[in-house]
Amino acid sequence: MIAAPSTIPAGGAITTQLLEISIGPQHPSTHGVFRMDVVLDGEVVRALKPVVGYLHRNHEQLAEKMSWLGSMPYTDRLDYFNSMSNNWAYALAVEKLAGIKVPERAEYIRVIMAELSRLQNHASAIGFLLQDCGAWGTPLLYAFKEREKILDFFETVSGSRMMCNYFRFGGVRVDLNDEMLAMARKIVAEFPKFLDEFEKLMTTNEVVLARCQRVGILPKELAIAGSISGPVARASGVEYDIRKVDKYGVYGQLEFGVPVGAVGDVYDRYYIRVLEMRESVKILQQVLRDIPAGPVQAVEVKLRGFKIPAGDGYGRVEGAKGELGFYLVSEGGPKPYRYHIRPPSFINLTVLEDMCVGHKVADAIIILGSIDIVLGEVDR
Amino acid sequence: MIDEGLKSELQKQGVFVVSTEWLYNWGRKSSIWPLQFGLACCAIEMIAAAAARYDLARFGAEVFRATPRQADLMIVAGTVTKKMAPQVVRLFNQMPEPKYVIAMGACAISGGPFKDGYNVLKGVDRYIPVDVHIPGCPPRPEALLHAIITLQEKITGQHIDQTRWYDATATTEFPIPVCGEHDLLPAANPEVWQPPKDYRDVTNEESTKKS
Amino acid sequence: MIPTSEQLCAAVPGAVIEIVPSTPAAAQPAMLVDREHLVAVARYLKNEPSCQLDFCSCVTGVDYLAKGFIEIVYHLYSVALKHGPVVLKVRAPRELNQCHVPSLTTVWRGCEFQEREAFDLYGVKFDGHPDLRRILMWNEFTDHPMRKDYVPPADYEWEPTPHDEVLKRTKAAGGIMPPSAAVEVKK
Amino acid sequence: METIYQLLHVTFANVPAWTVQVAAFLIPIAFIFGVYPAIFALTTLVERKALGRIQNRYGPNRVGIFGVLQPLADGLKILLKEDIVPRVADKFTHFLAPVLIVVPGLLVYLVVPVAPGMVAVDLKIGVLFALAVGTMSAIALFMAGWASRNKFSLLGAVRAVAQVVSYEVPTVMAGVAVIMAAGTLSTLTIVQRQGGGILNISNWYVFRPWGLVGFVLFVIGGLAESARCPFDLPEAESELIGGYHTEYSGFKFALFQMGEYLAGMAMAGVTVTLFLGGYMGPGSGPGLVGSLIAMLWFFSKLAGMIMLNIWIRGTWPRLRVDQLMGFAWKVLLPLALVNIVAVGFWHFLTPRPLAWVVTTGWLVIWFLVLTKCNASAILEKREYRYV
Amino acid sequence: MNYPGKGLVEGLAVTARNFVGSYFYKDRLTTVQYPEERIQTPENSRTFPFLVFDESPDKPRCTACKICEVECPPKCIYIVMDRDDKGKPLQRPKAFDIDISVCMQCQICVEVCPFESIKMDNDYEKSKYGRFNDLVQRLPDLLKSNDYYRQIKPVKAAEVDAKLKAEAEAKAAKKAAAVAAAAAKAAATPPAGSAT
Repeated sequence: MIAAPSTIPAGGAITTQLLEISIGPQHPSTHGVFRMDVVLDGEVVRALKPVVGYLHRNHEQLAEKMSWLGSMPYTDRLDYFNSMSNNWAYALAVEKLAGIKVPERAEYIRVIMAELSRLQNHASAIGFLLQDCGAWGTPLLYAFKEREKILDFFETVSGSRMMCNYFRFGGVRVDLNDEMLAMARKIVAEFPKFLDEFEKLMTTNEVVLARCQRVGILPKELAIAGSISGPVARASGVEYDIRKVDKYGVYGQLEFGVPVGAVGDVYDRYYIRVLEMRESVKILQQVLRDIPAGPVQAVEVKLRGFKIPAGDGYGRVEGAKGELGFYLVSEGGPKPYRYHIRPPSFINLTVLEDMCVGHKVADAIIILGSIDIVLGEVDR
Repeated sequence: MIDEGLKSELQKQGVFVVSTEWLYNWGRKSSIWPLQFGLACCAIEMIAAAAARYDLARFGAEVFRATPRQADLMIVAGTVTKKMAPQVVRLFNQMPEPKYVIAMGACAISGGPFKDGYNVLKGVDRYIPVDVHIPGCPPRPEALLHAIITLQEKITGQHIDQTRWYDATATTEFPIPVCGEHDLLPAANPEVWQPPKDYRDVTNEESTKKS
Repeated sequence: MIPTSEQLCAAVPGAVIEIVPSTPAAAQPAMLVDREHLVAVARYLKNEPSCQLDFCSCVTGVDYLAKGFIEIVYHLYSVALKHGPVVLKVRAPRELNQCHVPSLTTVWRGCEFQEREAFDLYGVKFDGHPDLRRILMWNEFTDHPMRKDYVPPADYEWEPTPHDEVLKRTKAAGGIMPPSAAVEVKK
Repeated sequence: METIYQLLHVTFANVPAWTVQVAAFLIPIAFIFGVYPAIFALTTLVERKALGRIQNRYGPNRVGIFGVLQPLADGLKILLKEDIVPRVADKFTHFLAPVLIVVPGLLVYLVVPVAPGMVAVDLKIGVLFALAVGTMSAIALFMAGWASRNKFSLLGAVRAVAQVVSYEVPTVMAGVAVIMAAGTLSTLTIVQRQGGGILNISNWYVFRPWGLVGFVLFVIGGLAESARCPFDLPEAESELIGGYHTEYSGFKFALFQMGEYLAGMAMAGVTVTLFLGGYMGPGSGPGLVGSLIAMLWFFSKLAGMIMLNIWIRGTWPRLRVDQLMGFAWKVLLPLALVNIVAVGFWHFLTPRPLAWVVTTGWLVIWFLVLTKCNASAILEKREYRYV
Repeated sequence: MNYPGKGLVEGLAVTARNFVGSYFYKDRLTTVQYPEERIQTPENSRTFPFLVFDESPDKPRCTACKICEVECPPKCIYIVMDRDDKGKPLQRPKAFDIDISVCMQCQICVEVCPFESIKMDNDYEKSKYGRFNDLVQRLPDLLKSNDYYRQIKPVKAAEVDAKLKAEAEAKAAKKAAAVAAAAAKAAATPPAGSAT
């Protein structure tokens, strides 16, 4: 604390001390059990060390004791905001390893599910970001109202709201009948109305502009060097979207834009997510328009005793938070020998300190919010 | 206690006879302020329960206090890992006394799907007493509302002489585990964690007799 | 375009590069580099204008207990030229005191956290890493839990549905379990 | 207080004089202690229900008929909570801080006139007293933050003092404008000056150009004074957990909430008195029925101001500390000074239309100059290309 | 026209529209008052598994083959095969425990079950005070009738019944064919026997 007046040295220089606080595992706006050891000079952040591991649930070791299919429900619990893209990443990696061909209709259904899960993830992400800015719950609850509609659709199809366990190697578990497709079309039709109202509420709001512009700038070179992926990198100008690079699933045949920002501050990361939601709505309209008929599951994949030839391989997917990859090593047996997850949120935290130093405590909180981490994925 | 006959008689003439205990419990029951304490996926279902569609506010419980000092219900929503266990117990100690704990989700009750992990605590009731358990992974928001109603029933049933906070001998400071070299030390708090001596193996005969 | 191993041997004198195949379907052959020339090869791959592998996507530790070594696998991509994974592998013996590998955080900043995780879970020391501490487990923890020969502590007091491995350990720890299960272990 | 004294003197003629004096003094205090904390309890319920409705959900509606008994339940529960004082805390200041928060909140109501002649103490320097007492809460906030020895509450306390002090200056300057126009400091006469005109409304100061600017300054000052959104930095939920009352539990925390709400309502009361014509309304007059209608007018305007607070709390995010300070010193203070000059024009330029044109022109020019040189919060034109 | 406070005022307008709309429009007030009104959960919704029996609880479809116990990722199922006094296994579970405090509701057991005997329920009100023996569902708690299953999941139940009936007919037809073949063989051999 500030030295008491009586002990001011003769030279008259008042010495101040830096304040170390830990924005600890239990804090309203750290999106779960994430801790930042922050060294403060008054309100300005001098140093910031992220401390993770409070939700390390040993998913990778458990997967080594389980069959290939047994780990599929565990991938729902990685990034518990979009279980569909996690399932797809794991299914894609296994299909790449085993060389399984996925029927056409299943590929279309996979795109529908992943894009719907991206919509509700981005809506919740900007809701939480504005909650950290201080808007007491209102944007978050509007976003959750839309999320409930999408979760109803997931529950109608797969049976559970958040933990769908819907993908299988070589396709999906349940076919979409017409009533489910109509439900999806209704959600996609109503989403732009929510987006317009949300933008009117927040995008031009002077307090949001003052809080988010020119805060937490991430230069493009640092984004690439720090292996940052997803909307955080694209807001800094990195033109890299795995749907366009790898063209997995049917993304090759769909035309959609990938918004890329220029400045790379918190406002860009917020607005890039809004634009990505509009692109996802475009993708969904195309896919829902021309989804073909046909089987939804490759025939030759056995449910029990499924084995993969020996060797290793890496498959990845453009999750809502960035590049979600699975590195799998198989010894030819029914259990994986090594099962590693490339978590986008965990790696996006590498540059958190570079963005926060020099800003205020309030800015450090919204910079963390703009990266949009989920602790299930950070700690695995 | 007041006998029911007299009470209903007076009620007919519009006189409401209420014991202070009922009044205390009614006050605590209808304004439970949960601690803002989400660990994992169940926390998102907790927020969904506080959101527009399931609306925890109707029960007067939507004031999520961030500081443990002003909260009186700790919803352990998510996996309690061994690295997080000391923080959970310290938070519970910091809460003022009439406090309750809801173990939400399979992970909080018994470690759930991650039970075999080396860093996962097999259930939060190894260190702190739990009032209501909600199985499910994650339990639906309605299940959380049902648990809050169950907790409210438990609160109305409490008697002043049997509760922990008016009993001078009861422990208020639960010992905080220390992160040791291989595991938490001590592995469980014996005063709170008492697994049953026997496992009631209900075989077929007993089941037919009972049903 | 993805460099071939001959081209790499030419570029980095003395590097011993061996091709390790992946599963036939995945077709992602990996280049096993010896520890001494790893940083030189990595720097070459990053700065070489023809490959420009500036995005280190994934760093993984794999414990081959039977073969007696721990392998670190790097997956590299190029954001500029948008071409596919180049897989670098490097091996280190399993004994804790000899298990060290040169760190690539100086080449790609993104490897910092993932190398710390490999150190925390596998015990591989990365020489030259700016801040090598445990990242997932608590600091006082001494073992490396993801190794194949790690035995977790036995807290099996209440096990209503134990079988195979858990059943034996519950019996050993004297936990409470269905009596019929206790009989099964004897058989 | 005089009217009550005459009223009592007439009815209880044979009672010794000093009892009537004491009764005349106690009745307004009982009124203030009874009505305003009740309004505080009601406001907590109305706030939770209104925020609920904004967010497409019901507010508390299961305790009592429409959740009416919710504040009673909250109060009862908080009364029974264990009161934890941290071991390292400075016990005495930790105990004194909540008391010191509630006192200024209630003192301000002494000078707020509720109906013609019905004001607790008709001070000649009413407005000065109200604004001076309003700043006392800054000391109590810092005491709370410092005493609980918690880093987060210290940060909250430092922010609270900086904010309350720096928002007091433009508020007082805006009050000066009204005092210049009304010519007196006594709140009762200020309200009487705003009477008359069409339907007792057209003379309200808010319908003057300088009055409107003063009203906006006072509303912003009121929000900042009681740390309400968008200025709720001292008790910033998402950054500092609980700000200065992180370490307070049980009834001390309830006192903090009451102190904050009372301070907010006090500033709303002063704003209503100075700008919205206190109890002046179409039906208000000296008689029994007239003063009842006047009281109705006063409390409905107060309710309107509270609804505005709640509406803003449900919509806007929070400013950062340095923006908060910059806004107060660089925008509000010059605007307040300019407003005083505008009242000068208004007073000396006798022909009404000329006065209107000059003051409005003067204020608009200065408003544009101020927003031009503080253009930090304007949307920078950003181009997003699609790859 | 772009005056300085435009964004702020538009924000207020949006919240005002929601506030007023919540009194008139259905989509502005989406609350379902839980204990009184309940959301009609879709048919596929799943919470915890239960065992199906056709006629009486003594004869569940389950034959204690332990496939679900092996395949269950969190290993929360425990089965003991029922044996008669001579030790001959009766195709029936003696004890079938599911520890719902560990179950992750992933319905893999339903997929791998060859006898269509374990299905997913959609009852979610299972919060209990006790932890140890309250949260372990045993055979009597798990057994539910097929018409309960038909009631909560009509379409799925119809499919399952159709499949089972088809299998039953196929088996019956095969048995009949086998009996006919045996009879034909028996008929063919006596003439040979008598011929010699």
